Amino acid sequence: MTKVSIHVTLKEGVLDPQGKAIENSLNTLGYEGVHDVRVGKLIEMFIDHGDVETQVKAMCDKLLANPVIENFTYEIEEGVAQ
Amino acid sequence: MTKVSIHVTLKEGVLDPQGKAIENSLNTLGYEGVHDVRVGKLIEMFIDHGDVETQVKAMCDKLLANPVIENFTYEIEEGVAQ
Amino acid sequence: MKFAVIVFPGSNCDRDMYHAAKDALGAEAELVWYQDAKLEGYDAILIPGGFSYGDYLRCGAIASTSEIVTSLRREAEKGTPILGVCNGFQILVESGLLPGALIRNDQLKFICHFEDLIVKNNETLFTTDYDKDEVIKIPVAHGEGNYYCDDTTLSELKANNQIVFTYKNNPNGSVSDIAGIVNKKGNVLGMMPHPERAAEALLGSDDGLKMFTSMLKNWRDQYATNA
Amino acid sequence: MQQTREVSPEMIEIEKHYREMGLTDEEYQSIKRILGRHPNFTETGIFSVMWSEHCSYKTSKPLLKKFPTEGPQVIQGPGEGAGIVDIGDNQGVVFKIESHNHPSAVEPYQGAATGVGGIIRDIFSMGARPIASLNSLRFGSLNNPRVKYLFDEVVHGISGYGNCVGVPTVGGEIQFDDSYEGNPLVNAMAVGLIDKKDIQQGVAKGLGNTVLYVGSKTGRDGIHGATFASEDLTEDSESRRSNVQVGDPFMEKLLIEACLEAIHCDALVGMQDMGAAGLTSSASEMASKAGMGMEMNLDLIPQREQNMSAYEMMLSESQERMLLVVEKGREQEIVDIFKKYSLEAVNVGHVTDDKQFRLFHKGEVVCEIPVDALAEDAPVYNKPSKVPAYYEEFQQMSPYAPVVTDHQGTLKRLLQQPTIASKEYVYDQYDSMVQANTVVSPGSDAAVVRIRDYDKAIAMTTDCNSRYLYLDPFVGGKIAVSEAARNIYASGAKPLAITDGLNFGNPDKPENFWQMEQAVDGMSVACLALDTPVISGNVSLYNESNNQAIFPTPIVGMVGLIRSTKYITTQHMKQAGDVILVIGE
Ligand SMILES: Nc1ncnc2c1ncn2[C@@H]1O[C@H](COP(=O)(O)OP(=O)(O)O)[C@@H](O)[C@H]1O
Repeated sequence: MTKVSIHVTLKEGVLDPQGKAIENSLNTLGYEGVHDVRVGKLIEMFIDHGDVETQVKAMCDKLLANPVIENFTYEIEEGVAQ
Repeated sequence: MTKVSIHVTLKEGVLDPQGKAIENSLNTLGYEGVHDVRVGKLIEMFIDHGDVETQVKAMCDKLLANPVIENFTYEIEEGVAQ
Repeated sequence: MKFAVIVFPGSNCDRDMYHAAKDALGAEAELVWYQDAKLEGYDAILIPGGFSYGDYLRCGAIASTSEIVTSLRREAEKGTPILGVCNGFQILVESGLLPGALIRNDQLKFICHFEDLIVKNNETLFTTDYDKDEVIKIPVAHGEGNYYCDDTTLSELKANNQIVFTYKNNPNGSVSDIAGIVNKKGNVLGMMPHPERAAEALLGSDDGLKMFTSMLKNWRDQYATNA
Repeated sequence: MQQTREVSPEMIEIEKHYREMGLTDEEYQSIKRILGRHPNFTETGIFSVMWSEHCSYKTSKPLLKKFPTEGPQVIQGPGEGAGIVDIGDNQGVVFKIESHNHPSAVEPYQGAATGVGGIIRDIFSMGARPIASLNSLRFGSLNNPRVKYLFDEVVHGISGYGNCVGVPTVGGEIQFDDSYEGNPLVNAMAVGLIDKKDIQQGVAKGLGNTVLYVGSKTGRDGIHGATFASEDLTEDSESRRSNVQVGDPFMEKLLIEACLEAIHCDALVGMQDMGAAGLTSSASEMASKAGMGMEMNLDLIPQREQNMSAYEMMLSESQERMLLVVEKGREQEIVDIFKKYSLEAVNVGHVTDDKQFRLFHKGEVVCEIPVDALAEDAPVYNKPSKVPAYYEEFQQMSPYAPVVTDHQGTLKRLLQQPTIASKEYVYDQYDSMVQANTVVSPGSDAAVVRIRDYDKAIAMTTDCNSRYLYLDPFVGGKIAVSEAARNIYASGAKPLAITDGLNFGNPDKPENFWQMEQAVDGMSVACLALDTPVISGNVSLYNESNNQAIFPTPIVGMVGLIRSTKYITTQHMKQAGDVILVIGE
């Protein structure tokens, strides 16, 4: 079984209101050195068969990331027990 | 400058309706080998000063993760240019 | 005139759309379940608001991968008028039928109240019954209605007069106060505010009804020309 | 995987493990008498939840009997999932309120969200389309950061769930007071519309009929709290997992549509949602109500986690699940309806005529209990009551009349009180207009929703000023009902009936029980006077933190009928120069 972790992040230039809000809260809580907070998604899954990399790329293109606003990267770990 | 990437994931046993909906959709799109999809958050930030690890742990405990239903892990990369 | 209202799993303004077309306008309307995938034979297609697939992943993303969107594309090319409201707008941008994206409201909250919209383009199939720059009262109800597009797209939208509605007081952070846009061809309109909730004075405003009357009138005109 | 360690039947008695499940020594002994043997682990758990206050109303039953529950307008009084009143034209409105206090104190977003989901299921399981929801919230002081977090997340939870399922949230109320600091209150009310002919009952009638399970899979959600003997493999696994119930409003929306389609298929015999005590209460209540028994094979229950025990499945509070009883041989008709919505309807058992509640798991009988013992034979307690010292003290005081010199300043200060200030911040986050029937949205006295295709509308409100109830629960109870009625009248409606959410402290303290008695008496007097019988309600006791009870908070949810939409009235000033009249003393 193969475990896949996909990181979906907002493109540079796209406003990230959630990241901004978290940054403000952290600054208020006293973490003043924190900046450029960005929030993305981490999508984890298991894939049983087939060419994993090809599938992952296609899934990201078709559904998991929106190319207008998002980028994606992924990590594949072969032979992971669930 | 230090770059920090925080992964916030749902604890085991907690229902992940979003993961389930994505899984169904991927299966329908023909990716039948995909299962156990779970969705978490990826929070990226830069920290300028102080003991980064101590700060990151405290921020996660206080704000970034909800200890009742979420776990967190983090990666710290020193000296990253933004 | 016969309207189709597409119903996705999780759509929740489908009946509201249906009643606006049928009761408030007095036209024919049918609810079309997304698996029934056939969209031929309708004079206009309405994609209602709601939370298709729970708005999971991204609003409208999962719905935009369904079979019926293929038929929708075909109808869009044919020139059939297509109106997507709220989640319907999100589905249209996710499927690429309209440019840009809809992201979280800048204040990170769901908002529900009446807003003043300005009719920027009253020459579309959907807006001829309005005056140019007319201010109309239509409710919004969304958590992710913050319209985003890059600068190139924005200049194109402006150059082609594709911005149909703007907010008088931008409630969600949308670029250039955009509340609704139309495709280049002019037959696919997406907007966040809900005209179907403003189709009867009893509910606080009937300013939305003119969108439906415009569609009807333009259909009749076209019918007369073709006949 | 975490699994529940199961103690042998004898050890449950010897080591008194039943106590940790919430059963008293006497209750345990009567269970032994009913069964004529030691109950096993699963059976003890099943009794403990069915005989809990939440399911059996064992302490509040004697009080609830005092409420007036009848009237020509009442179609369905207390007892079913929700009550129903007549609004003419062969239509009824269905409504009920439900508390989700403790889950919301632990995980406010999910606690509030699942509270909304639960009460909406009560409505559509009666066969009604949910047309509105309201809520009633109590928090400590907003100056406390934890309280602020609870408040924000509860509101997000209500909007996150309610907006997604497409039921407009049209009203509610919020009060801030220190007495709720450690124990916030989250009560949700839902209102549905039904054609009388479509009214469903949660009954398992007909020998041999099939029991179908529909909706989300069963996980270990919500059991941990009740479980004493859960043995975790390691500390690490404990911190890695959670038993909090998470709501899936998308699933709920599909269930609403599928269930409302299924009621038009006459193969459907009965339907009930799995609320508190999930499978246990829905299955046993449906069988008991029909005078029948039920057998289920737990191996067939759709499970989300591995190695679930019978005990865990029966006590799970996983959300968005329904139990249906269907005519034998016609299962496919119902299965097909659910399939359209990508929902699985699974055959998990059948109706028997031996009045036993019998469960199989891995080839063994894991439970065999006379079904009436669960649903009807729960003990009833008449708790002692005592007038609290504070009350007697207050009664000695002479009335205080404030002297106001700076009227404008006083008014400003009053309006700054969070309890009195505008709640727009809250209700702007709720979709109050979906379904396109909302005539009066939040911000006026009562919310008004028109009934499509008829020239009529219904008005609804939730009210309770718990400070009055603390000072004098009898008078305060009358005031709560009267305030609700005034809000209804002021909207142009005639009040029809109420649902009540009784939130109190620990009833084992005689002073708290006295508050309950008095409040119920006061409310009953007002209900009789205003002809608004109680048609449904909910009881939430043990609302305490640091041994300090909340103010007595019996929330009144009232619904009224507006005979024509032209009578709809709002509270806002209409135009300059209009005359202002004050009516009353
Ligand atoms: N939790 C809430 N959810 C929705 N609406 C609310 C909530 N709290 C207050 N409201 C709305 O705000 C308005 C004013 O509420 P409230 O301050 O309780 O007024 P009143 O004292 O007149 O009942 C009402 O329309 C009420 O429905």
